Amino acid sequence: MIKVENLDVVYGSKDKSNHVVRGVSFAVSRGEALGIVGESGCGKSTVLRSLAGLEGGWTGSISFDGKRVGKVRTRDELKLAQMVFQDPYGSLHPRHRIGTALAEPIRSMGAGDGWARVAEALQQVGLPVHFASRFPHELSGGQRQRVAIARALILSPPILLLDEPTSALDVSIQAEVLNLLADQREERNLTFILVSHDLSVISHMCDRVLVMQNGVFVDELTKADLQAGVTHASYSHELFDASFL
Amino acid sequence: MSNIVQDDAIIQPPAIGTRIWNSTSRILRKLADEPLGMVGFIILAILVVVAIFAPWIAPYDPAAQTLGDALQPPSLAHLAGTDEFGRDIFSRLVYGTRITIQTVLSVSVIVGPIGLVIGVVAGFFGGRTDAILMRATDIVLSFPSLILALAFAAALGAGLGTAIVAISLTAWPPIARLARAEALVVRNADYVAAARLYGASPMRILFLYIAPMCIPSVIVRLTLNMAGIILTAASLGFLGLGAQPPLPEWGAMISSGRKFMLDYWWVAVMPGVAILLTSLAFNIAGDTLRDLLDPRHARS
Amino acid sequence: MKELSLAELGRRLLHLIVSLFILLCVTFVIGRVMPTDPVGAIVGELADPKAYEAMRVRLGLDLPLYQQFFVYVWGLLHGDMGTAILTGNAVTKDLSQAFPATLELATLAVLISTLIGVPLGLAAGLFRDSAIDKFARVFALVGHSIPVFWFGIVGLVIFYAGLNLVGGPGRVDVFYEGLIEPTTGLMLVDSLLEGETDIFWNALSHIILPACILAYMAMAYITRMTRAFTLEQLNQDYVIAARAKGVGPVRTVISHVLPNIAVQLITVLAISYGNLLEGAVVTEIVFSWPGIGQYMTNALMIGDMNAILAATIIVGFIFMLLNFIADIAYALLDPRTREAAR
Amino acid sequence: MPDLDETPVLSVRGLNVRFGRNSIPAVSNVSFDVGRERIGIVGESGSGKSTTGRAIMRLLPQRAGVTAERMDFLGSPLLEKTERQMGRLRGKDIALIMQDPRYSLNPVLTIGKQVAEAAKLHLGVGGKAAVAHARDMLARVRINDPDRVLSLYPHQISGGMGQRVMIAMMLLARPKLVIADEPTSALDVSVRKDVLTLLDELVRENNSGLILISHDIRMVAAFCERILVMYSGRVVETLSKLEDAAHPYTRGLIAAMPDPKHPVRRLKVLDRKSIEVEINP
Amino acid sequence: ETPANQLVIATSLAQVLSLDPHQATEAKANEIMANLYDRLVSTDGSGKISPQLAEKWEIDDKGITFHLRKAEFASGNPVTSADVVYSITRLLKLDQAAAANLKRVGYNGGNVEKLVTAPDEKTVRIDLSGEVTSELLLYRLAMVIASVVDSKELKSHVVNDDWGNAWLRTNSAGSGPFTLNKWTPNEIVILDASKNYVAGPPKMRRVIVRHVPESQVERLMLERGDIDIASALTATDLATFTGKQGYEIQRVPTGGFYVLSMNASKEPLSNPKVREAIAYGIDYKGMEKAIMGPYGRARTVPVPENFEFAIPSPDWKLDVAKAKALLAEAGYKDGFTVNLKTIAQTPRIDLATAIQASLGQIGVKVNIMQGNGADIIAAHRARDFDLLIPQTGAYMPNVLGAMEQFSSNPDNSLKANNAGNFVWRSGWDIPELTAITAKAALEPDAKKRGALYVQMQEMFVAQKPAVLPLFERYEPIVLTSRVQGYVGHPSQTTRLEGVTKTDK
Ligand SMILES: Nc1ncnc2c1ncn2[C@@H]1O[C@H](COP(=O)(O)OP(=O)(O)OP(=O)(O)O)[C@@H](O)[C@H]1O
Ligand SMILES: Nc1ncnc2c1ncn2[C@@H]1O[C@H](COP(=O)(O)OP(=O)(O)OP(=O)(O)O)[C@@H](O)[C@H]1O
Ligand SMILES: [Mg+2]
Ligand SMILES: [Mg+2]
Repeated sequence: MIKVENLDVVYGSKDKSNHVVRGVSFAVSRGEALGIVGESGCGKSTVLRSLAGLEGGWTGSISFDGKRVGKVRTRDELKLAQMVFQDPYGSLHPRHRIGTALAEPIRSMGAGDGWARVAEALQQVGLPVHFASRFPHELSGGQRQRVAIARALILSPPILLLDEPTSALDVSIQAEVLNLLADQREERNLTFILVSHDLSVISHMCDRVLVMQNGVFVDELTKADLQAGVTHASYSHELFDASFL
Repeated sequence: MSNIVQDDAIIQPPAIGTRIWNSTSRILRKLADEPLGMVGFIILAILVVVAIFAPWIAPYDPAAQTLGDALQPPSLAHLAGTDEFGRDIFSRLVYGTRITIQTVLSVSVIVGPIGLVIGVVAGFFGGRTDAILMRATDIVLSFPSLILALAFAAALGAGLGTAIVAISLTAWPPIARLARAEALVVRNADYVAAARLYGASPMRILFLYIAPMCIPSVIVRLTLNMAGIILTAASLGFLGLGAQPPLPEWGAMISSGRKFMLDYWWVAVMPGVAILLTSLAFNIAGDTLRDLLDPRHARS
Repeated sequence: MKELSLAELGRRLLHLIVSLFILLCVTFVIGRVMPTDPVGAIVGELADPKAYEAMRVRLGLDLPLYQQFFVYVWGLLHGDMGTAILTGNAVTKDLSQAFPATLELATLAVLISTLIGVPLGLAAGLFRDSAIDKFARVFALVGHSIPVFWFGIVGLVIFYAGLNLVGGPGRVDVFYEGLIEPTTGLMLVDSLLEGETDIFWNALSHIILPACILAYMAMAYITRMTRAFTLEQLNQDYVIAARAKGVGPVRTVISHVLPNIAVQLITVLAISYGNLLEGAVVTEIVFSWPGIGQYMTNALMIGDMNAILAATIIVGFIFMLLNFIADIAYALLDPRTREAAR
Repeated sequence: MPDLDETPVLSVRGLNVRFGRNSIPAVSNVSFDVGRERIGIVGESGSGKSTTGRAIMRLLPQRAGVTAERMDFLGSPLLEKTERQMGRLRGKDIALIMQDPRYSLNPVLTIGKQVAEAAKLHLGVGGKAAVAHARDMLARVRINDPDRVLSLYPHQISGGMGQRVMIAMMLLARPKLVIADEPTSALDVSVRKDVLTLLDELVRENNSGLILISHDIRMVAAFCERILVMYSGRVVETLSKLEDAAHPYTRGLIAAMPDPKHPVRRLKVLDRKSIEVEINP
Repeated sequence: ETPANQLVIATSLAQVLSLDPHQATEAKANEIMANLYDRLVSTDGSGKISPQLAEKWEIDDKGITFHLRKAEFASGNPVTSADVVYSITRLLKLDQAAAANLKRVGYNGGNVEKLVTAPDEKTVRIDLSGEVTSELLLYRLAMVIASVVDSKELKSHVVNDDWGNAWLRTNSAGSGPFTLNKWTPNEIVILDASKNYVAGPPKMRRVIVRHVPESQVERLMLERGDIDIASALTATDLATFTGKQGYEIQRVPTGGFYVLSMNASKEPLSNPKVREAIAYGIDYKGMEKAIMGPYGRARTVPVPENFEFAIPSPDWKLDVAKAKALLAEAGYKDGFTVNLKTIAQTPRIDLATAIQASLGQIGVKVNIMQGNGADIIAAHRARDFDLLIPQTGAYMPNVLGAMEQFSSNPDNSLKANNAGNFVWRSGWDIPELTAITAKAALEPDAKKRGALYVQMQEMFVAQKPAVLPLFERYEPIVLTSRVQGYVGHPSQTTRLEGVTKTDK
């Protein structure tokens, strides 16, 4: 479903360049959930943003569903992959009502005014329909993250890119959101890439985990590895240790 | 929370009227906690009322000269005295509110959108667009503003209209900078990234996502600017380049009244007090609005 | 916040120069299309058309606009800003007299407003909603709301005519005029250099009122900004950490908050200073202060383009330079951007 | 000089905190004692953990109404102290370590200045001696090159190092009570453990009391002898072992955390209705 | 307190653009230059010609022969007839506004060398041009424009054939009682006593003329004793010094007028009926009382009332009914709208406001456009106005001196572009009046001339002037009683050599 080869991202100009992602390659098959862990600043988000098309400066190749996509995406390419961001407070426009936020993707794609789909979308993520007339600040973090997920799903993308979708949330609410994501994945046969620094979340959600350090993948762990606590690199060992103290 | 409410109500965006009503009443409620701010808004409200009903409030024609009655001190017949042409100063002050409000509103209506659009476009598109627009802004900003206004008044001929254009010409850069700063923050917000992801066009993002976020601070800034506009207009009036006689522009009134300051204090003091009160009211109102609307200044 | 490297410095310098050039073009065009009549101003009301035309040619006003511009820029590059119609002097010479007068006034004003405004703003921020805060707020707002010319006249009536506390208009009493050789052009400095203490005190008594009035105007802005910055900082975690460490509230403000807002304050002060340099026009008129504001206004009145252009360029340049310096100070003072400069 | 006295360092009874005039209390009726031990406070976001910590330090804004039947530090009531007396206490006898070193260190002062300031304030030493103390303390928190670090600015050091500096600064005067408000949640997973062990070690060495505030119930359980579980301003349960958890809220919290060693298909979700019923029958 | 040996004068120097006597014509500049330079002859307060550099002169029907007295320039050079010839030549060759007064009577750059000669070192001969009588020529030679400059000194400052103009604008080279120490435009003029003055250095070591544009400020300075003489005070400020202990008011007549110029080259002001209606639509008395005060006296004939041969003002006064009737007759029953341009200066801006109000009553709507001097003068020169308020001055104390500029317009065509001519600017075509004026200038017989003068004035009124005089102009000044010997001169050429001051 997703194939990435030799992805390189460099920030900054010649004199002060910052090589953030260094030639990573990976593939994700349809319906699979891939996790990426790593310490802060190692380039996880950058990989995800490059996949989504939010980053302009990458080199290498990215293909969705066998088709190569470029740096500037067409509407059809955008429909293939949507993203959910880390901060539920920042990912909804503070002056758009929830209904508007959910209708916007459809309007932006030029597919009608979108209001018809709002109720359904809200129900799918377990929110009451009357929330459509609320503003984001009238919602809790978890509820916002649900809206963000609903918004990402409203265009029915086969791929969902999740950048630490729960790290700003409480454990209890995190559980709700993780359950919701798992349900949606099952229902729609979604392909996930989930980025997090929390190994326990990753191992709960993912079939396979890539461990990232300084812009490269240093380890790859399967679900079984995680359960057994098996690691193949010293860095992932350290990470594993620290996560479950 | 996860239980799904079966709600088949048809979802409609709420009417614009309700929205405006809601936010105004919210602001009004907050205002109640700010006595000083309340005073500012009340003064402004009075000013607007006076401007609208000027013909009913003013006891005399503001331009009617009675040379025999020149320079009478305040009395029951002339609440604020008369000027050197025997005109009733109170009536002139009352009519002057119209000029003041007209000036302030015209400048704001010109400057607000221009500043907003320039700032937002610069902030959002960044790169070369930003560099060019900001260079222009810097240059206008580094112009001595009163001098530019003077030059402009000299070029177009003195008059209220010229004064408005001249003030507008130098009043937009701070707004543009503010809007840009705001836009720079907003454009990096996740909801803008999300909008790009679902294919919103740059124009859509600019006007539906970024501009609305910049409007409150622009409004606050405009309100604060209004005091400055009044003072600049008064300075132009003082230099004889603002509203032309017999228009009862306050600055011009001071300007001609200052010739009598030592012996007939009311001729210059009355309009001075009017300007002071009005610009004070605008300043207080702007300050309060900022406290209310701008999260950075809000009480934690 | 941008980091400051040599390349960045160069880039900004380039920007400065480009901005100046555009400023020059814009001023030039505005000045030349302005329908004031410098020729009429020189030859006088009754001159006949031939004399009028001859003067027009002599001033080079018969050339096409772009040629006039080239002539001007050419001169400028050679340090020649032309001759002022009003005075017949080289504009540079006039400015070298007018500018120090404004500089002296503005500098004193900015000093006064900083010395009062910053502490007042800090106190207002620290004791939010207290009496001192309310006082500072009203005090500052009033300063922002008074028409300066009105204030100036009232000030003269009270302090000069009424109380006889200060000197009148002008830089010194008239009969001291012309006794001091302008070395720096700053009357206070020059009189001391020549050991004329009488004149020094006289000059001080003359400058103090306009300086205080300008300072009050500027203080309004400085106080409000200082207060806003302080409040912003007081919400920061490091302030709570300092308090938790046992640092008292006043010391927190002085040794923790102040260094943090210093960089922002510098920008504010630079802006205020710039505004004072250019914005003293009306004050200068009220106080017969022979500064650049008055020079420009007079030049404007008769359409003396060389003088207007030069003064605008100088003021614009100073303004941009101040911003530039503030930017650099910003970068140098803030440790987060400093090391890149080394 | 370790204090071997066994009276509780801090004793709190019926602590209430309210923000604003008529809002619901952020902390209500919280009581607990801290001895020379480590106790943890856990709970979801907004449950009043930080507010409790700051109420003890008396660092809440003036508008906050803090009342308590008793809030005694080493036997003397904290609420009765003047601001000046509190100033002397803070940092010397009670210390607060905050969540994110990036924000809680003053960005424009060098590390040396900030740590030395604590020495000046509480050890009554000046200038050079204060710097020397600061250097020693940095070495104690296992910073390799204290001399260099003294002259660095906060943005020049990593988060883990910053948190160690914070600990050094706060523990320099050997306070009797340390309140650590989420000391590791801003840090990278890999350095969390180091910082926590360091903190633990120093607290033990000084024989002080530690209040560890966190939302990570497992981490708190691993470190603390007792755990207070807070829910909407109230302490719902005090535990010494996770396994003893009886309250549905506590159990819900534990169950909501994914555990790779015991994978489940769906995570348990808090049932807030029944918790509300449990709390206000 | 001002020192006893310095005279401090406060005034408005805003219009002073040059201190070259052969260039500047502005009143304030004249006042200064009159003290830097001597002329061949001067006028006294009553208007009589009196000697200055020429101790005596002989008039014949071809011209005048002047005999110079012994005098030195400030530089120490002796004053010779060559200097006089050089000065008049320079005036005409430089051909600035100042030259207009001689050019009008037939002297110009082309004929000056022929007409002005120096038979010997101490004698100057000026031949008549044929367009002027010798008596009137003497008056013109008494003007500041005919100042004698130090040709030796000046020649060393010539650049680009400018006759030393660039230098002389800001310096002095004369034989007057003072020399120019410093002039900063719009700020200050400092004069120093000249050691070489023929009557010995004057008592005042320095004369300081200070630019104080704000009348109230000036008044404060006067009250505080920071200045000795205040001019350009407003009427109200002046009034406070009337009868006040320690101050003296001098009301110096100028022979000039505040004028309402109407643009007769355009509808509807080209219609004499309309102009007459306007003349009936102005409240002269009310304005005199409320605005002009000591600055002016209502007068609608361009000759001061006290001059010989002056006729009384016509019956123009505020008469709304009559004015409306006149307008209706002219076909403007419902009135019309015009603009009124004026310098933003007291009292002219106040005049404008009052005129606006009273014309409003007769149905003429007036929009005031105020501007700076350069703007307004440019509009005036370009005939780009409907109404405009200029002011005039008189160069000699007789009808011709006051009236000539109101009654002479040789060629009214737009093509003539005679922007230096006051009447031309209003587009008022008056061939007969121009002819009589020229005739009067050449009439040697005093009686006949007087008759012509009366005829000129009557014709002026009959033609419903487009340059309507409103008020005779006075220059009131206030002096502290410490100042002795200051006598204001009607053509603003007051000499300060005799001024002394008491100690306090
Ligand atoms: N727009 C940008 N310009 C320059 N550098 C950037 C930019 N965005 C990110 N970086 C740098 O790229 C590196 C990787 O950033 P990235 O956001 O991908 O990290 P991450 O692994 O997602 O970290 P975290 O866990 O903190 O989110 C960091 O060093 C960051 O400073
Ligand atoms: N300064 C304040 N003004 C008003 N309300 C406040 C203030 N500080 C905290 N609160 C409120 O008090 C309650 C408890 O807040 P507190 O910060 O103690 O929660 P917490 O348990 O520390 O949460 P977190 O895990 O998010 O840090 C919350 O409802 C919060 O909104
Ligand atoms: Mg990230
Ligand atoms: Mg907290």
